[in-house]
Amino acid sequence: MTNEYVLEMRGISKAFPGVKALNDMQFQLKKGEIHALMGENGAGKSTFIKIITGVHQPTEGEMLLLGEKVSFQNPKQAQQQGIAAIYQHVTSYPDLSVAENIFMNHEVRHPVWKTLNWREMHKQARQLLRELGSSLDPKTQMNTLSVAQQQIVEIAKAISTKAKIIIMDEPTAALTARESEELYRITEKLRDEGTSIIFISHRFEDMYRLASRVTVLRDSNYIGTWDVEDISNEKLIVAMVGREINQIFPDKKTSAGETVLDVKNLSKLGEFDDISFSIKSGEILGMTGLVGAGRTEVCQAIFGITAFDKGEILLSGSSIRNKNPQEAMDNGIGYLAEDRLDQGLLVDWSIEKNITLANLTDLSTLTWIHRDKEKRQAKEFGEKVHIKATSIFDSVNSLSGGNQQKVAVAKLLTKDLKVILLDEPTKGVDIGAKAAIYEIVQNLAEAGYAVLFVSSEMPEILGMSDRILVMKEGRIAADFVNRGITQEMILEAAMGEEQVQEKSG
Amino acid sequence: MEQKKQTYQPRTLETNLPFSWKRLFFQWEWMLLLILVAVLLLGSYVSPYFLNYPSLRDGTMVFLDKALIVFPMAMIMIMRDIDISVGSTVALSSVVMATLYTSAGLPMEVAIIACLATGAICGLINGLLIVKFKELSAVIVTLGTMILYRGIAYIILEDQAAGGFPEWFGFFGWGYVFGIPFLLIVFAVLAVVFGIVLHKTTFGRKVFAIGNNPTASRFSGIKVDKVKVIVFMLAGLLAAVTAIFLTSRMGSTRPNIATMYELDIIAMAALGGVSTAGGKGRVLGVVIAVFIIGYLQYGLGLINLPSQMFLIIVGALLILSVAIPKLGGMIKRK
Amino acid sequence: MKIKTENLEMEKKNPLALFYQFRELGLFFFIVILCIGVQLRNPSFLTGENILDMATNTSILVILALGMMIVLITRGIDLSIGAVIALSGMLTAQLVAANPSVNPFLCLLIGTVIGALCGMVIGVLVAKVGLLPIIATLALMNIFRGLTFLVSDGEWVSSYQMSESFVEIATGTFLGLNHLIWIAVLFCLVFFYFLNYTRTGRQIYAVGSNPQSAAVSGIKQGRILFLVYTIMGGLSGLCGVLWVSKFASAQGDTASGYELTVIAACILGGVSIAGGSGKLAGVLLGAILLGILNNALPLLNVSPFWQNGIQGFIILLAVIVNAVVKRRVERTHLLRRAG
Amino acid sequence: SQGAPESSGASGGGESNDGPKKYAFVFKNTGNPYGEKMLDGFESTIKELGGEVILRSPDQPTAEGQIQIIEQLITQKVDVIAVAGNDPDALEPALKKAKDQGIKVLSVDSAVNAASRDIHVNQANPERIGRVQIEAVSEMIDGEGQIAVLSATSQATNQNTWIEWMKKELEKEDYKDIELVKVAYGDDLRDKSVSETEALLKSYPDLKAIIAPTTVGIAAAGKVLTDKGLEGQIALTGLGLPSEMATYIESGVSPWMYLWNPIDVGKGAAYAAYELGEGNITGELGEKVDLRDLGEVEVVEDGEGTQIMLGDPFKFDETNIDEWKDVY
Ligand SMILES: Nc1ncnc2c1ncn2[C@@H]1O[C@H](COP(=O)(O)OP(=O)(O)OP(=O)(O)O)[C@@H](O)[C@H]1O
Ligand SMILES: Nc1ncnc2c1ncn2[C@@H]1O[C@H](COP(=O)(O)OP(=O)(O)OP(=O)(O)O)[C@@H](O)[C@H]1O
Ligand SMILES: [Mg+2]
Ligand SMILES: [Mg+2]
Repeated sequence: MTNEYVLEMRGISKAFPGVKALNDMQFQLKKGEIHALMGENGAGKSTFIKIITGVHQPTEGEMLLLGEKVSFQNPKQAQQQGIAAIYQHVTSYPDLSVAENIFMNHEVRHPVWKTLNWREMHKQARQLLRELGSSLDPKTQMNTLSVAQQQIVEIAKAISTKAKIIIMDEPTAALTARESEELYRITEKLRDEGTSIIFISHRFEDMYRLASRVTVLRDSNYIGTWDVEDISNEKLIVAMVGREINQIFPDKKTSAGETVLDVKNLSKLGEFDDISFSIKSGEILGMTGLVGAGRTEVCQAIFGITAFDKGEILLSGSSIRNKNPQEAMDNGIGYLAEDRLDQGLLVDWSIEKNITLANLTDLSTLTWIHRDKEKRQAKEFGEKVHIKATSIFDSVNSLSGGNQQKVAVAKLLTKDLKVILLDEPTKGVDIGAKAAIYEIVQNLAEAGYAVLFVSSEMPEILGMSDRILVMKEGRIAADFVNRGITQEMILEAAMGEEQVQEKSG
Repeated sequence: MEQKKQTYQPRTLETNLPFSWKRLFFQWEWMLLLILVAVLLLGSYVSPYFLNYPSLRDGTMVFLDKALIVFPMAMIMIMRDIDISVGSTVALSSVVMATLYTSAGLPMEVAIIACLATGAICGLINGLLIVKFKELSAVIVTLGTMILYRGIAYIILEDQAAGGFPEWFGFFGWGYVFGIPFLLIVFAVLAVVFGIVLHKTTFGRKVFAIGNNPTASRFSGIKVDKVKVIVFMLAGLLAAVTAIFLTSRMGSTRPNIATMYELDIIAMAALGGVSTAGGKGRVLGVVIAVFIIGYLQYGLGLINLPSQMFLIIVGALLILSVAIPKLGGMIKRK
Repeated sequence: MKIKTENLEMEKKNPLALFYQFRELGLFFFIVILCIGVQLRNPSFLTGENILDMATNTSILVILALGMMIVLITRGIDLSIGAVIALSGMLTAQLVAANPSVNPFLCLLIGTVIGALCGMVIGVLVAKVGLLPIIATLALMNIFRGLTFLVSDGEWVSSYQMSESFVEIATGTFLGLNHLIWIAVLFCLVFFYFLNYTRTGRQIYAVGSNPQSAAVSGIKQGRILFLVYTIMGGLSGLCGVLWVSKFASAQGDTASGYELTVIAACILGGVSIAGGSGKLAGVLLGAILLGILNNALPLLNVSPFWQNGIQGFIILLAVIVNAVVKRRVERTHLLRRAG
Repeated sequence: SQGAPESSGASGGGESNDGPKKYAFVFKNTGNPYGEKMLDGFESTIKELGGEVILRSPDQPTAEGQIQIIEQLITQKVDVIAVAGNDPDALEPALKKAKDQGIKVLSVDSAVNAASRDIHVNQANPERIGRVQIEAVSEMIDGEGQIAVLSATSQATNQNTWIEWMKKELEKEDYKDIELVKVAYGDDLRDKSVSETEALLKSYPDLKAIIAPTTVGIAAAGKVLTDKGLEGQIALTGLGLPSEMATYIESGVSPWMYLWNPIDVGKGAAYAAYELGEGNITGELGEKVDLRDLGEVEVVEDGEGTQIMLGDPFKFDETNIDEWKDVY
């Protein structure tokens, strides 16, 4: 063939009102390669993707598909050219069925009557999902699915278009090791079938496991492209962050104090069953498990968002039952929501108002808010967590993922808490910000907080926790003290006999 | 973002905005103010009776009664809800008041308190139903109570009218204090109070937060349900206040008073810049909008324009005032 | 994720599943019970004649509810339909009065076109200019209503000015059933097909369910919104003609406030104001419930002064019962998921 | 919501004392042909008499709307206000205010209470209106059987008075076999009037006749009876517009019904208003009012107030309906 590149992007730039999101980007995608795209939050990865898929139009630069110059005015055109994408923020139709989500806008239709052929779609959908190692029923309504399950559906959607180029924007962010493995398998299968794949992730293991080449972005600038073999971890980090991060996980110098939170046989019908654990002050308790294991539900039950059926919660000895988050916070329990954008932040609001939202009573007399006090507090805590912004009045949706997460953390810190429940605090956050968040968490522990650290990423669980809980099907499958624990041991506990099922099924 | 990523090096966050003319002038309220001025000029141009103090003053008494409800309605709309039962609440509270006074022979003061209580209870019921049954939207709940409340008013008064209130009761609807209509004073006071509550207090902040993202608000420890119930109660209470003024103006009441009020009120709030999509709105804008619609109505009335023409003009005004800025934005983007 | 998905599948295999899938179960039972109650009080309720009357009087509501359903699904609302009904009804009636020979089908067509034009105005304002539907339609409600008064100049068009054939539209019967019933049935079938078996139909749900993803999956939202309001307008226009033909009189204040009844029918039927969800069967039930109320309340020979109160109470009761039943169903789901 | 000048460049210019006097007529609501005709009659007559006319009505038939209009009329310094009240008492404060400013007030068609008016122009004697409809029904069903009334809204004061008189008339010995089974309210809405009528037919299978003393109601009832092919079996009478009722009178569904000529009512109101404005009358008991071609009538008492009456309701049947149906 004349040119070795399926897709080539030359000097692509994109400016949003106020932001230069992308600047003179260069990119080449070979046929049948998996090409990793890396960079910090806000580096411009997603924007770049959206330009390829025609969601945004570039302000400068040209785009060649198989050597042909193209420009997409809308996503439809890109789809017709065989480009499919899994977007970062899951873009599903909550009210529609799985099958429909998969086939939306490229439905299977009767050749003549153009009527939708549901039977066929359900058949194909079930087929696709099975290939992805999921036995989801295509008729299930999307909003009953977990984040992970939705992610799988998204992938099925992309594959169903039989695209030549598939783009995955942080597909593993919501996945645990096991689902990630599934995803790796699929991706490689697709590659071997000749599909070219652009793979965005903040997880290094993803890249090393899959990609043959990696392109790095920083501050909306193109830094370079390397063969994965040729570049060392350190060099890559420098390329991404622009400086050395000699140590990602802070070293522990914690001295666990007396027990603060003591959860006894907590149970909720259909969600979790007989959950018991305790956290000491200054201790970081890691909690992992397969997605859907019910970790979020446990946290939310403790935080008083959902009620629980049986069991009790002891806070430094005395039994409490939080009827609502406010009570929980007054009792000294804080919760960092799993879903930043929906549950954590008011994205249209300024950093300032987000930070102070949980603490308005302390900032007001007779409910009258003292703006100066408010500003001071916002500044204080914003700086404490190193939010990367010019002023406290910047709106949260102008921040990148990592910084948004920091705002959410800062909000928690305004209350004087004893226990902090962190649900996937580093989800979709770049390496630099991760290190920062780890450090914050460590500092919290040292400051005497009792920390519950929910995560799906083995390395950080192992790197951060003093003790590790593994949840499975809403029960606690294992409780390790984090000494000489390996990923394998955790996965073993997390899946248990389920692997046998795998083989049999 | 020009600063390099130095995660560990402490960075400072700016805490005061640089002054900007843009921020000062690109505000809905200015647009509204212009419209109001235009309306006043138009009024004085078309009718010699329009632009003089007594006329403008008494003009307010014609439209301000229902306008009292616009404040809580704005709050409700900011919270992405809506209350279409307020008209019926006015009727019911008014009927209750009148019956207690005439039939039950209670003193007027007591009747008035009962009226306020009735309104508040109606609002409370709306609020409770809405938060207890989240799957029901405010629209259907208040639509149900809209029919129910008026229905109760009919059950109480059937085909009768109730009136013959004491002399002093007429003061609410017709009285002046230092030459200013009492109604106007009450409206002004309420405007200030609601302005402060909505923009300066924690309660107002919570209302906006809920309108912006209910889930996140709840996760941040805001008692969303409590706030909602309170606001709907306020709407009921203010409906009762309106009932007092309206009844006083009419000197008697019937179950069919205040029909279709809700739509006028929603229109006022919307023109005032309150977004039914939630999260946005300012009391100042709402106040100006009230006077725009009120005086437009009054002015057109003075030149005896057909009522249908008035319908059309207000409709057009509503669309234009909302559309023009959007169109402007579209052109800019082009 | 196997864990949860598997028992999700089991649920579907469960024989009761189909039963549970019908989400307006509570409403259905409520209606049944209501009918029984009314029947006990007045035996002439469930007679063939009365049922036919009920069906005839509910047909227009059903047709409008279908349109309102797709508007609500796209997160919109249309408050102007009452006014559109009046406008198209008045214009068509005036046409008929002017030349009685005009063909009834032409009348239906003209009315529909007038309505569709009104709908397009809304469509442009919502889809292109980006006004909030509630504001745009609130304003246009005023405008259309005003126009109706202007064109009619306060006069009514009366039955003696209408041709036999025109009045026949809504009074004539086919196979013993009133034309209105047939028209309503026809539209139900068309909508069922449209919503479930055409791409556009599904895109309406998609746009309402998640506009952002609709955008990235290349669905032309503007077009869908425009379409939806045009359809709603067209149906209103059609119903304007039917209305005038049914009552053999066109007034300026025809169907004022009717939009609320239509919206009530939809929401009773489980259409969510938040958009994305709504099933034809539910809406049908909602309309039927209101139809029953309008017909039954006068039959109950309760004091006319109690009618409003009872009606409001029943509507609230209906939605609450429906909600409670839904919760029950959810809970049984959980129970079985827990195994 | 404002009112409607059907014509006359009533920009409201000129002070009240100099220039032509200003006569305002406030009807119940717009878009009601009965009212429009009345306004026409009023307007043309006042014009002849050389006065300036202002015609206003709210778009909804509510007292609130009328109060607003009256306020604006006061501001315009009109000389006379004629009003067809949507509520007899609710307008009192507003009309009192008008009277305090020296404006003459008369109510037409639908009275406001004595305190708030100088005189009431009654389209016809309400007693007669009530009684004559019973007489008619009795004749149609030869003195025996069940009858029902289909009224406007339960709040419509005119209808309520007439129905009172009907009940009084029914107490007479001649009507002992006639039973008034129900008073239903169609709220002057087509759809509600229809379902109410249908309900009547079903709840009272032996129903012999329906009296509908309201234009919308009687037409709706006529439609139902026609569609169900009940002409001859169930008689319909009441008060209706000839235009609306023509079909049903010709088809015999309604052998005959009554109304007065709204144009004449408008005229009468105009003359009365003029006389008041000129100070020729004050509305005292026993005064003679010259209604020109409508003849001269005496001011009689009505409750605490006074009124003039324009004569009996006019009977429309197949003999004369044709000539009237195009008039109003
Ligand atoms: N629609 C938009 N309007 C304005 N600014 C935007 C928009 N989308 C992205 N940006 C800005 O462009 C920059 C790049 O955003 P982008 O989402 O591409 O970063 P990213 O590399 O995907 O980060 P992450 O790893 O967190 O996904 C960020 O500063 C972001 O705030
Ligand atoms: N199969 C399922 N059916 C219905 N709801 C589900 C299913 N799986 C998860 N959910 C719900 O989706 C939400 C998020 O699911 P998720 O898998 O994140 O739960 P989790 O395991 O507690 O969270 P995490 O992602 O931290 O493991 C939870 O409220 C959960 O109840
Ligand atoms: Mg991204
Ligand atoms: Mg979770």
